Amino acid sequence: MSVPLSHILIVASLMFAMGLGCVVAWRANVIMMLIGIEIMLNAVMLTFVGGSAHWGIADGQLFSLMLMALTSAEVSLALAMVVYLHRRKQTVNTDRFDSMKG
Amino acid sequence: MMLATYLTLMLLFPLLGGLTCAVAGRKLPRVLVESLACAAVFGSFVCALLTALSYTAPTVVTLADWFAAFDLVIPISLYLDPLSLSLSVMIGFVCGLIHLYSVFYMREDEDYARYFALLNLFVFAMLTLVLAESLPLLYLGWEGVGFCSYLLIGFWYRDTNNADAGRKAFITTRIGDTAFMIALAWLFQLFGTLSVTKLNGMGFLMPVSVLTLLGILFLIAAMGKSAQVPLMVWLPDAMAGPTPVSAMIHAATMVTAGVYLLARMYPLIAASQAALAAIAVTGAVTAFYGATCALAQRDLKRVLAYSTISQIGYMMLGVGAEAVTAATFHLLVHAFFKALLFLGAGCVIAAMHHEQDIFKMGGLRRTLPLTFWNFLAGAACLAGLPLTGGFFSKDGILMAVWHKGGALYQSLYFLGLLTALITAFYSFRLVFLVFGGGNGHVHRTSGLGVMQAVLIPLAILGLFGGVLNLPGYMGEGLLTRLFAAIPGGGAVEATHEQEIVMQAVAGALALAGLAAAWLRYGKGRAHRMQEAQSPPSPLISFLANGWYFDALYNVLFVRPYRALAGILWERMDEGIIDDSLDGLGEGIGSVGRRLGRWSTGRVAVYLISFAAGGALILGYLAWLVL
Amino acid sequence: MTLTELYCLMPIVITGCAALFVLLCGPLLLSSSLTAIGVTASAAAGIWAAFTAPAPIQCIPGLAFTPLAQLLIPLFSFAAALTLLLSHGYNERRILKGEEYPATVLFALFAMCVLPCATNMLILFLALESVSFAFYILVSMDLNRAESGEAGLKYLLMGAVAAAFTAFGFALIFTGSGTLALSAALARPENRAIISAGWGVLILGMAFKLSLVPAHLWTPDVYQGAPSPVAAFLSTSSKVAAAALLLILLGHFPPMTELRVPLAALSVLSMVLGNLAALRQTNIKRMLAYSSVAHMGYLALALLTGSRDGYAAVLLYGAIYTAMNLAAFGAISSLSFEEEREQLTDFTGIGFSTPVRGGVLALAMISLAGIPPTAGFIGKFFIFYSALKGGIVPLAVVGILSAAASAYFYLRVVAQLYMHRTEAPAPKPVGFAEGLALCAASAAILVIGVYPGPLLEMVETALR
Amino acid sequence: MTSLIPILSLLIFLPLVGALLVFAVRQSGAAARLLALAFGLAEFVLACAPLALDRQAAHFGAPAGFFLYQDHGWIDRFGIRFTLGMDGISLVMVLLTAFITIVAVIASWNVKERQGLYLSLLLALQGAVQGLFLSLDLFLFYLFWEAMLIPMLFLIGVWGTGRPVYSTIKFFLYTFVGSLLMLLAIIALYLMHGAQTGSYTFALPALMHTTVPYQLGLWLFGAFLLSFAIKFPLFPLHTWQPDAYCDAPVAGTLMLASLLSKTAAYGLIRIAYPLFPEASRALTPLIYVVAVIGICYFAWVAFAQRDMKRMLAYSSVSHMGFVALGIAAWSPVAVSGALMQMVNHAITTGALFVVVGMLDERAESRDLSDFGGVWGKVPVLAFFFLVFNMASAGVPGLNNFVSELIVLVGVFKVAPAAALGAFLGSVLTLIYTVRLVQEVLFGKESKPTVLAEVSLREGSVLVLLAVVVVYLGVHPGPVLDLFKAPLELLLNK
Repeated sequence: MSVPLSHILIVASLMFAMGLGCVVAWRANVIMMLIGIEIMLNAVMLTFVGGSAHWGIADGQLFSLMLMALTSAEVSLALAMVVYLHRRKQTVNTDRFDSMKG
Repeated sequence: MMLATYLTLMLLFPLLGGLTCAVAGRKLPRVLVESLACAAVFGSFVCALLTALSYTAPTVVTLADWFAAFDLVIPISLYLDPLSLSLSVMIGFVCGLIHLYSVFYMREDEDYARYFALLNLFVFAMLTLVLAESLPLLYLGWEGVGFCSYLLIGFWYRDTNNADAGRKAFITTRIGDTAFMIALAWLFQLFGTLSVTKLNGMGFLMPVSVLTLLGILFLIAAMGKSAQVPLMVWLPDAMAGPTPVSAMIHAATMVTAGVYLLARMYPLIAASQAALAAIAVTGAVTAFYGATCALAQRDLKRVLAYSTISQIGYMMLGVGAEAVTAATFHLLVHAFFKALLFLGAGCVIAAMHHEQDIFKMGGLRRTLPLTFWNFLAGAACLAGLPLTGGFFSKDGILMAVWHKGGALYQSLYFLGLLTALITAFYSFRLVFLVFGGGNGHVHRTSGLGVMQAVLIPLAILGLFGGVLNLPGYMGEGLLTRLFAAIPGGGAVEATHEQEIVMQAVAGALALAGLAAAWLRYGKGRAHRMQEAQSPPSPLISFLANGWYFDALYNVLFVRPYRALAGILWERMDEGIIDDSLDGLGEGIGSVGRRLGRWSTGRVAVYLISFAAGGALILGYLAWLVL
Repeated sequence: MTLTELYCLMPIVITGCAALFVLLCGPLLLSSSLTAIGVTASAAAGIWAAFTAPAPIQCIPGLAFTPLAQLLIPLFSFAAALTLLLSHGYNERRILKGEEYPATVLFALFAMCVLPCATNMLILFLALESVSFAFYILVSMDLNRAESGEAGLKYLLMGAVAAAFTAFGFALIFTGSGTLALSAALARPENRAIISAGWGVLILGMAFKLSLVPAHLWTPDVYQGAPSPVAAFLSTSSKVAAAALLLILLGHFPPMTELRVPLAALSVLSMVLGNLAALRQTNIKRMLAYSSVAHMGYLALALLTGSRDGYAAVLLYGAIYTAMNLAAFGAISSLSFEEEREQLTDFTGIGFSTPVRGGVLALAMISLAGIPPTAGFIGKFFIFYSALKGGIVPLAVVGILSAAASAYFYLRVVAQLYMHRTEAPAPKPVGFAEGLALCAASAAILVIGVYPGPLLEMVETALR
Repeated sequence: MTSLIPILSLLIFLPLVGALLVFAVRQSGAAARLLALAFGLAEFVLACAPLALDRQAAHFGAPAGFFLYQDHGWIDRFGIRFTLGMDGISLVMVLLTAFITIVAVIASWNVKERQGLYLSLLLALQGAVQGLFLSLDLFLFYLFWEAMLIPMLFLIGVWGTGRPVYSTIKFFLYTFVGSLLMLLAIIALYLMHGAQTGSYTFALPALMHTTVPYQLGLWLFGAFLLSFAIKFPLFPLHTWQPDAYCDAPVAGTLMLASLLSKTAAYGLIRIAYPLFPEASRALTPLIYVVAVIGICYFAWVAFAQRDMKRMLAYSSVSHMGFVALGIAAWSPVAVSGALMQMVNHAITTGALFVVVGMLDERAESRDLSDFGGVWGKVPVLAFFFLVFNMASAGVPGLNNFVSELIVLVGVFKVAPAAALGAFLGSVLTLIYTVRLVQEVLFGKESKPTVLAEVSLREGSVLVLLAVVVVYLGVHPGPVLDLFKAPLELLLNK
């Protein structure tokens, strides 16, 4: 074990936070938000893999694989929706999608 | 056993009569209602006589249970003693006559059923009051007469003034009634019973201060019912009712209930000299007040009303001077002659087509001779002309006051004498103004026959009522002998010389009053009639308006009460309480709306909130763990 | 695979197969038969599960037919069946054609059936995310309304972030404990910091699912945008599923002391803010959304006790809430025609012009307000009973006061239905399917309200 | 015999079944009316049945004093049982409820809109109220306590006048806030009792043996008190009441004023005071104060009213002050006075609301200035109006006097100052009463409108009420006797 678990966790946490920051900050573009979410999920996978390595079992890696599948499904659905909404409103700025409030 | 039956019937007759009239009266023919009502009262009177015949000693008769809650047991029980017996006989008699009188007095009124129903119910309530042995039952009668009086004063309800007068009477007397109720609750707390006979025997158990307070509570009750200062304002207004009602309720019977109550509870409160003094002072002051006011009245009935106030003041004075017998004596005689005066006034008013201003009358001596002579008899009694019933009864009281001694009672005695003088003066002022003078012209004489006939027995009783209780030097008093058994009922121990001197003084004063009245209103009649056209002098207004007590109470109580009611409602109830709660609701609602605005519709805001929540939770956990 | 195992797996198999069948053969069949298939499959799965004894399933790792599943699968099936029945008429009126709708509902149900059977975190997570996934699609299904798509996007973005949080939570817990299996791992006390952090992140992810404040803001938008039957399904089953997930985790691993405060904060904020924000809502679907925030706050209150009573209360309340919200949204959906009927003023006089649908809505409102003799009262009673028994008195008082305030907005709906003199034109009559669904939901509300004994027993069994 | 026929359950379920049947025939007003009346009468007959029973007989398993008793399992998980019991107090309340409901049904004869539904709700309300008076299980009590609100909510909201929605929601929210806190208190008590004895039960007799720490007892009693005080209502928690009374339809007002306020008083007597003897003693001064303020203040405010119903609303709560006063004194005399006052208040105030409803129906106004000289127009109606008003003013010989006297005598013994305040209130009461009487009955006939005299139906209601008013004023003994045994048991705890 060359990299200690704590380092992995710190990196993952930072990644997670950065991803979240991206999602929160880049509200003008849905695509960027999706990328932010990807980063967050990558941080999660990193944690799983790190955990797997730490304990010497494959469970975490399995989880990561599943997460990948999940992510791709999510992104495909999100993109489909973005296309649909772009057609309706000619924009990908999430702040413009505020017809419901209160 | 017979006694119980008589007593029951005595109460039941007028009750049933009243109920029948109330429920079915409008469906029954007029004659039937009238005869039913009269029969009921006369039946009651007969029962009273029978009771009197079979009476031997004070008896308690328990008829039934009213209610019982644990130790608070209230039976329907009656107490027959000389006091209640003499009063119930008087009530039966006077009320019977007045019923008869009413038949003719009210014969043009459509609402005869209501009238007689109330009249009968009144008799029932009055008899209950007088005969009750348990205080709540007495209170039932007490409130019952008040209620009937309320409706009868406002009998001609279409005129708001009449209704107002009824309302005033009801509310003012209720103030006194409340004192009665307080006394009642307190008595139960102190003695654990509300039986009059038991209470009267238990006074010694309590310190004098308690008895004083109790006495004052009863005095306040009496003030309301008997129109004593300061609760007297309702009685003059109560004249708005039909005249027979005034005669029956506001002269002969109900208004004397206060005196009766004090006489009834006398053994309990007699131990407190302070309470007695309070009663005496109230009585004397009221007597003086009523007499002065009567001087300046222009309304025939209001003169009589103020004179009633004044005369009841005498009775109170009598009770306060430990002379229950004398007070009762005056009560009885007063009932006769005051009823007589009112009924006479009723004849006048009926004849004058409801004109009541004495300055617009005159000469009725010739047109209504029978009324005149009877009225004169009444006035003589009221004025206390020597040898009339009123003379003896009033004198008995004054003598007792004098005899009681002490600076207080002696000054009260002189106040009483002064009042006697004024009384004689205003009595004959009335006679001279109404019956004196030349042009006697009346509107109606038909139907007056029976009405006038009714006056005769009353006049006889008034004039010769003195035999009921002749002063010691003329022989023994009947009442004194009867009352000897009950506390406070004994004769005043005065020598015959003292009696004669005092009666001479009183007689002289009465005659002086008569003379003064003759000078001013007999000889000077024309001049007075002239004067009456111009606005009255301040003193006359002051007296005519009853010392402006009405205005004073209006400023002190009535208007603030009205105004505060509005303020309490709109500012307090709808304002402070309700609006603050509405405001609370409103505030919560607007907070809610603001919270709703958090949901801006922009997903970024949602994410930021989410992330912030996450940061807080993680921050907290970090702080906790690290 | 033994026969018993297959037997235990049957509910999952049935729903899964039905979903696939509908999706594949959908174009060939009428929409009514699709609904029929869907309802039959759901009912079959539910009934099957109800009469199956709990047993482990060896052949598939991470799955077991737990007592919890015995309670929750019938509940989810009930909700799904009712949703399908409600959607039948609704979709016809709104011209939402296609087999993908019933298929997605069935997929969601499939995932829900898996969730209570999960014995490790992976399956748990996958089931939960599958449920969400189905709902992303269902919410944005109505192409006629712009709001539907918008709601879908919002839900998806929020949901994805929340999923990342949940996953991160699982990842941290896994890293801290070294196994994904629930029974073995979670009890390990070492690496407390990591596990705590994991729980913190996980709780936040679950807060999103349960729409607890401050992760609640999506709720009104999504409820408003989603087709009403979907909102009914979403507001009930997905919440119960999330609550069940927490239950499973907490059941194996009593909440650590450090979680109490965050959970309490979430609970109290949700109860108060949810109820307050609903007070002045004029859109009934948004109002119900805020109300659901508050109700999830009550749930969190019961969870917070960490006692069996509390967990039982959570399950009972979940079941009751399912019935109530199905009735409420069901009535709204059955009253929606060309336009979604969602403004409060749209309901004026409806109670008299359409007695059944109006009555169901009123009943749902009364039940949501927690007034006896409806189920809502029993639920609220149990929640506050467990809270008091758990000793969290201040929160219970705050909760009960906010519940009192909540009566205002529920009654406003009732007042709108019955107490305004203007007579509404009678809406078109309702189809058999929707009528059946409404009746079933209201019957459940009333029966549980008057005789909750059997349900209470089932809840007790489920926790054994 | 008692065990063969479950009278107590029948008392609750008969009206509920009636409600369902009336609901079923709601399309036909006449059928609904007759059916509702039939059920009302049947309920009354059923309520009279226990009068014939031997009330000394001890029932197996029943707490002392209860001569009818029923106990069935219900929600075993919490030890909640369907326990009903009847002693003298509940018997009187049940009779009262049955009687008032009959009056309410007859008074609703002319309801124009959705009469069937209206009557159905009335019967449902009756069922709930009966349940409340009979339940010996605290949970059951609470269930009925809240269930009552639903029919009432609709009665005011749908058939009300003025601002019905505002009023009904105000009424509901007020009572609901109090109720929910009471629910917490009930649960707390239940848990405490369970922890102490190991038997978790809501049974009232068992819970009375719970040892409650003083401080906690204050809180719990406070919650009960708040709930009951709102429904009572006591000053200053009353502002829902004038609005609700005023805007409710006649029968609604009748049920509210005559029965629902009694449920609160009943709760205090049956539950709150016996459960928390120490706490209740500690808070008694507070109750004295609010009761006395209530009696005087409401009487005073009533004087300022122009709307007859609003005036009666204030009058009603002013009179309820006597009930509160009597309960606060917690002595046998005072409490039996309070119970008697509950009965009398129900009859008198109910009767007044009925009469005012009749006037309203005729003149289509409740404003005092629209009335005057009614005596000349409709003497029969006027007569009853007068009688009921006088009863309310406490004229002896009519019912209210008896109970007010008992209360005052009882309270004076314990707390003279409080009684003195209440005496003052009796003057204020008369002031607004005679004002009402005068402005309506007396004076010039203000409007030339011809008012119809009472019909046979109306007359029968009025006579019925008047007979009770007089009977209870003259011979209240039988009713008072019924209170005696239960009160001895309650107060000797």
